[in-house]
Amino acid sequence: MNLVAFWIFGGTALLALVLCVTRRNAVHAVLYLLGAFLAIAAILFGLGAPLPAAWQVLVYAGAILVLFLFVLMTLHPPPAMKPRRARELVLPALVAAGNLAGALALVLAGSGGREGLPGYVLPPAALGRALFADAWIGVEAVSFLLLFAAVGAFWLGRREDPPKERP
Amino acid sequence: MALYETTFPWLSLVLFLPLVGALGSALLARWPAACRALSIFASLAELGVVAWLFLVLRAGGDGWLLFEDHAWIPAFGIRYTLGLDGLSLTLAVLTAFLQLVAVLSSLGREKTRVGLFYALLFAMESGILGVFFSLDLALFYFFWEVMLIPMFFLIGVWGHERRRYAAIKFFLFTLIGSLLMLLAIVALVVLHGQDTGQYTFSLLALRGTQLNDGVSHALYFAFLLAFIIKVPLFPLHTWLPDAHTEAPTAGSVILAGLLLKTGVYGLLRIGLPLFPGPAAESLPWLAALGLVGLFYGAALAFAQKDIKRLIACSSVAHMGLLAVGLCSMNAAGLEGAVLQAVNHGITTGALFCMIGMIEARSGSRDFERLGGLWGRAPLLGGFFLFFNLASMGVPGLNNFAGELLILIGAFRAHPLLGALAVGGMVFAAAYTLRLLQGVLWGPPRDEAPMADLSAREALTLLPLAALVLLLGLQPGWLQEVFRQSIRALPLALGGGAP
Amino acid sequence: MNVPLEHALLLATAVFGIGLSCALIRRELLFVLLGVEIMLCAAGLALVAGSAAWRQPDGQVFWMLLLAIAAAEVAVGLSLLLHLHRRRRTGDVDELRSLRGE
Amino acid sequence: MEAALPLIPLLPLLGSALILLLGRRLPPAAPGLIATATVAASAAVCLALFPLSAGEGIRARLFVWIAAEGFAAPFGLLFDPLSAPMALMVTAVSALIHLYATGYMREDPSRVRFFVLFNLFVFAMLLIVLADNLAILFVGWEGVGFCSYALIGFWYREPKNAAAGQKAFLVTRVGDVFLLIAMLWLASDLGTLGIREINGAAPALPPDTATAIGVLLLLGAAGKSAQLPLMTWLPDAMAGPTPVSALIHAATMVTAGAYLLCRLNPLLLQSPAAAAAVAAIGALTALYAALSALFQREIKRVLAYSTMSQVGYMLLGAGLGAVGAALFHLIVHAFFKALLFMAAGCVIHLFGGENDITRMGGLKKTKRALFWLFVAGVLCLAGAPLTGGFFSKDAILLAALSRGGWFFALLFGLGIATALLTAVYSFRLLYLVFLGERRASPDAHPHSVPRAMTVPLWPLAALGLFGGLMNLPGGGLLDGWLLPLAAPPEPASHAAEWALAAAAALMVLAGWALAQRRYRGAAPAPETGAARAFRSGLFADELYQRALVRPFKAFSRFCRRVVDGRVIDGGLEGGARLLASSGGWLSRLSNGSVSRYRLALGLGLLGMLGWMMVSVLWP
Repeated sequence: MNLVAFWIFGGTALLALVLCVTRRNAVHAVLYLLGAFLAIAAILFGLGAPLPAAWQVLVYAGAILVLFLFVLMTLHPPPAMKPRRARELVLPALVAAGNLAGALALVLAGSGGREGLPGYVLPPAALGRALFADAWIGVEAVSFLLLFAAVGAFWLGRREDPPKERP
Repeated sequence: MALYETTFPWLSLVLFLPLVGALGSALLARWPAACRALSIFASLAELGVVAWLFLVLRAGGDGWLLFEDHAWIPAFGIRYTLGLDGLSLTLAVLTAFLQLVAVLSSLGREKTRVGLFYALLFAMESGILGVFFSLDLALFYFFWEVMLIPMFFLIGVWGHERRRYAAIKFFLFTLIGSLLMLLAIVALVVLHGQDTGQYTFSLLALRGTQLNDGVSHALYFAFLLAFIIKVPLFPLHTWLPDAHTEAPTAGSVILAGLLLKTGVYGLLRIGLPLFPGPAAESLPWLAALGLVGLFYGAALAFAQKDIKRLIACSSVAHMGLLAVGLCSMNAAGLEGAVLQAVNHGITTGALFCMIGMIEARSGSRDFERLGGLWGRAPLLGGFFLFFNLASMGVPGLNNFAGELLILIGAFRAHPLLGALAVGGMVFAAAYTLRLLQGVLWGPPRDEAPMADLSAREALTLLPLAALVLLLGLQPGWLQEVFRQSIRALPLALGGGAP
Repeated sequence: MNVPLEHALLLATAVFGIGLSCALIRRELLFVLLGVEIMLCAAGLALVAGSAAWRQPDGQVFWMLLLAIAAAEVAVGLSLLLHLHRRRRTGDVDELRSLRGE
Repeated sequence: MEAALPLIPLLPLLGSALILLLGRRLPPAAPGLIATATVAASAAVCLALFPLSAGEGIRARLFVWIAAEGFAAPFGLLFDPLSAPMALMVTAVSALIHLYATGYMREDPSRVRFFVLFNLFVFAMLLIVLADNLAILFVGWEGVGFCSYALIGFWYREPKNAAAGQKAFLVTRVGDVFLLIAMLWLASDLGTLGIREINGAAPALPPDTATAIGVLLLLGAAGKSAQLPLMTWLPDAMAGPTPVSALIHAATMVTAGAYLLCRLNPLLLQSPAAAAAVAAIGALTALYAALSALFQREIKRVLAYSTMSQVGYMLLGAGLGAVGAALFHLIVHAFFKALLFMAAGCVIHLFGGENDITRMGGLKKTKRALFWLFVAGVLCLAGAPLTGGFFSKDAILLAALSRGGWFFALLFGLGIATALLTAVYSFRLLYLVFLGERRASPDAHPHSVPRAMTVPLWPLAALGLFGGLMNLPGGGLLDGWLLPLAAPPEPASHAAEWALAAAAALMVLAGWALAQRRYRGAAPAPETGAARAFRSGLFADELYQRALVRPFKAFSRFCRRVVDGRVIDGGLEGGARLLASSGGWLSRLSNGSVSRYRLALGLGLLGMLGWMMVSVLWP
């Protein structure tokens, strides 16, 4: 995947993300994000990670964003979007910009000069072996994490009827 | 090395016997009567053992009378080393004796949690004995801290109105001092280790460390501060009146009788020998602080409204004089100081017992509500007068013997120091007479008949009175016990003209 | 695809920047979650780029773990959003002041 | 026989212990009898051992009391020509006063406590007299101080009495401090406290040390003998029962100071300056006290100031080195002053507790015997010719006269003036109490005085009147007796002796005439300003109160409230409060707003990136 294709997908992803972040309407934001994820999936594929790309589409786009939409739909009155006063924007924006600039500077400064590497593709089988042979500890740990998350989500999300109104 | 090559760990027995008492009374908490009986029995047993040791070993010898040494934490070179010489033997007997007095004086007067009360008392006794016996700095520090905790609870739980404030103040004062000391101990050990390659906490080994001037001064100051707070010397004394006034009777007896002496013992055993150079330089300052404490304590005592607080402030004055004796650095002064340590323990301990009795009868410790006690309880009044005379330094009673030796030592060290210290006698008389006037003489507040001394109270006071008279007329037999061990301490003993 | 590492990292950083600004600026809990999601995705991208650059499978292994973490995070995040919404009728983060204390 | 020496002090101690232990269970009169018996026995032993005390005297050493390296204080007794007569006098007079006290205290409920303390006092006094080293002397010194405190404040229910006792104890303790400093100095310089060793080694002392020690001894003696400047406690000490005043504040304790200076006379004479100071203080106190006595209203206060004045004479004698004369006056004074005090006790008893002599009078008609006893005492006090008082005072004045030099002439002048004043105030006492018409309110007064109170007066009167035989001028018995210890008085020319005798007699007559004209039946004149000044001893008491006592009380309150309260405790609590408030400032940072937490996260990230940039870009 040559450079041009990479930046095409990259550009679209960035554009989608910018639009997602600035939306007033939550559903539009999620949809833009969906677009961005798909572009990133393509890039992943380009970088020689076919299985992750597939999972990106399946899980990130398919499961997570769908979940977002699902939750959004259940909130009867859609969450009202109060405009943020400009004055409050200044400090967070500064901090975000600062981080962005810092990271970019670091990346640019630390260039290793490895241009044009020959394509490296990791077949899914190799990935599977690496995952379950070498890094099995990570998988177990993550599985615990998922279990706890499930319990947490279930506990937080359950419907108390009637919902107690607290000040 | 020990004089008696007994393999039987006498010192450990004496050290941990009180803990048995503590455990027993804690377990018997639900049966106060049994608890009290056990406490009396345990303190008697302890006193018996220590007294027997005293009689056997009092002939003394120049080495350690008893010595025990086992590895404790080899990694850091900490050993479980206990040593007994004349000095610690004398103080150990005082500890055991005052423990019995404290137990006897609080029978039936502990308001709550009888079992815990006696358990704490015994734990503290074991802590104090640990301080007197241990020759390993880590062990010394361990017992130095263990000693505080029971006293903190004794004041905090069984105290009077401002007990929390007093307990916390007492604890913080001593803790800050001892933390500094811990720092100094560790520094000393490390420096010694680097110097000689052998990391050990043993006091005897550490005495030889070569330190450059600045460091040895700093370390000496840290040790000194910890001990001065305990003695207490002038600026660092404000915890004493509060702690004494708010502590229950038993607490005050042990606090006045023993805890103050651990400061003096620390100076004698550890502070001065470890850093002879800086110690010699600091002596004039210590003597000055002692003198200021003598007059300041007396002035403070004179203005008190609470009789217990008056006696607490008088302890500041007495310990000031004791510090002067300590700083005279000659045989007479040092022997006087140690003798005075024992005398003060007995006299002030007795006075605190009596204050407890007076408070139990009249319900108050305030001058305005006391008076004319002599008419209503002549026997109680008689003992109170007797012990106050002793504390005032009337010759023929015990404090005078100590004070005379201290004054001789001080005069020999520096005539002006001796002359000023003698001046303290007038102020001692001033506040003691005010106390007598307030409590004994004058018209009785109310004509309600007041119970005179009960058999148990008389039993507590009689041995104290006997000791006061015995030490007053014949202090020699006690001086012999610790004379050799004082001479053996590597202090810069200035002799002065005989 | 011989994309130099720097380019990939550059992209990842850009995505991360956008995600961070969204998390910091937007008021609604939803958008905070989205911001976090984007940041995680950027991290994943960098991991895979690294794996490609050093020809090691580890990057992608971590990517898989990262995926699971993201999923767990979203699950809890959204249930929080639901919970918040039910209780306070608003998704606004600044409403949550009950921890203030005084 | 020699072994009986310790019996002398121990007998009264035994009596005191006996009464203390058995007191309550004995019949009412028993404590008094036991006390009197023990003291009488001690007197008997004293008498028996008297011949042995000639020359070097006998010593008894019981046990070592306190000892340290280079210092030893053995419990030793010394019975030599100086201490023997003194001991005999103390025990004899005490026995008589004890007898008097049995009568005086018959109705008092706390008799037991009285006689315990009374015997303890005699024990302590005998320790002072018989001590062979200063340490034991100091034990007696403080013991006497305590007993006087307890006995002055005997009727403790009256706060005034307890305060008087307290004052006595404190002022004498100030004196004791100086004595103790002198002792320490001697211990460190001469290495011993033995009296004989000190007197022997005295020449070895450097002159200024000798002077300093001399002055310290003077101040120590002044405290106990109520001389200037430590004299304010004696008049108030009259708050105690009369036997106490008679024994302690007439015969024994107050003379202890003079005895000390006689005992250490060789040391004192080492520095002429110190000796002169002693003499000067003695003379000045004599004059001051005589003047004050002249204007006192209460009978016992007159006698108190009179004692102060007579002890002044003794100090004058000691200062001049005339130990014989001083001791002679001391012994004779003890006799007639004890007599006067006890007689005063009877008078107060007869007037129903009335103390003020301006409201007495006319007692001669009803109590003739008591009148003649009182006359005997007054004659001795005034120094009428041929009485004991005359010879003893004359001996001291002779020593002063024969010393020569303007300074001692001045002292002699003071002595003569005091002699005149003494005569005046003693006859004033006689006229106001016994002669003239009865000014007391006529309501019923007890008409009789218990026999036990009058019996002891007779021997004392005899001893007082004929005491002169002990030491007739020009080689009297006592001077010879004291030869080994003290230098004999310089043999003055007979002409000077006779002239002095005549002058003294003249003073007495003049005094009598003055008193007769002034106080014979005349109504008491309103008190003039000067009279009031002298009555309160030139406001010495108020001066001390304002100059010393009040500032000390203020200083101690200051210490308690300010130094302890604010400075030290304040400082510490201030530190604690500072810590607490700074903690508060930190807690305001986390105020629960989510957005602030997010921002903090961002800042944290920024910080890390910044640090990484720095380490990467500028290594």
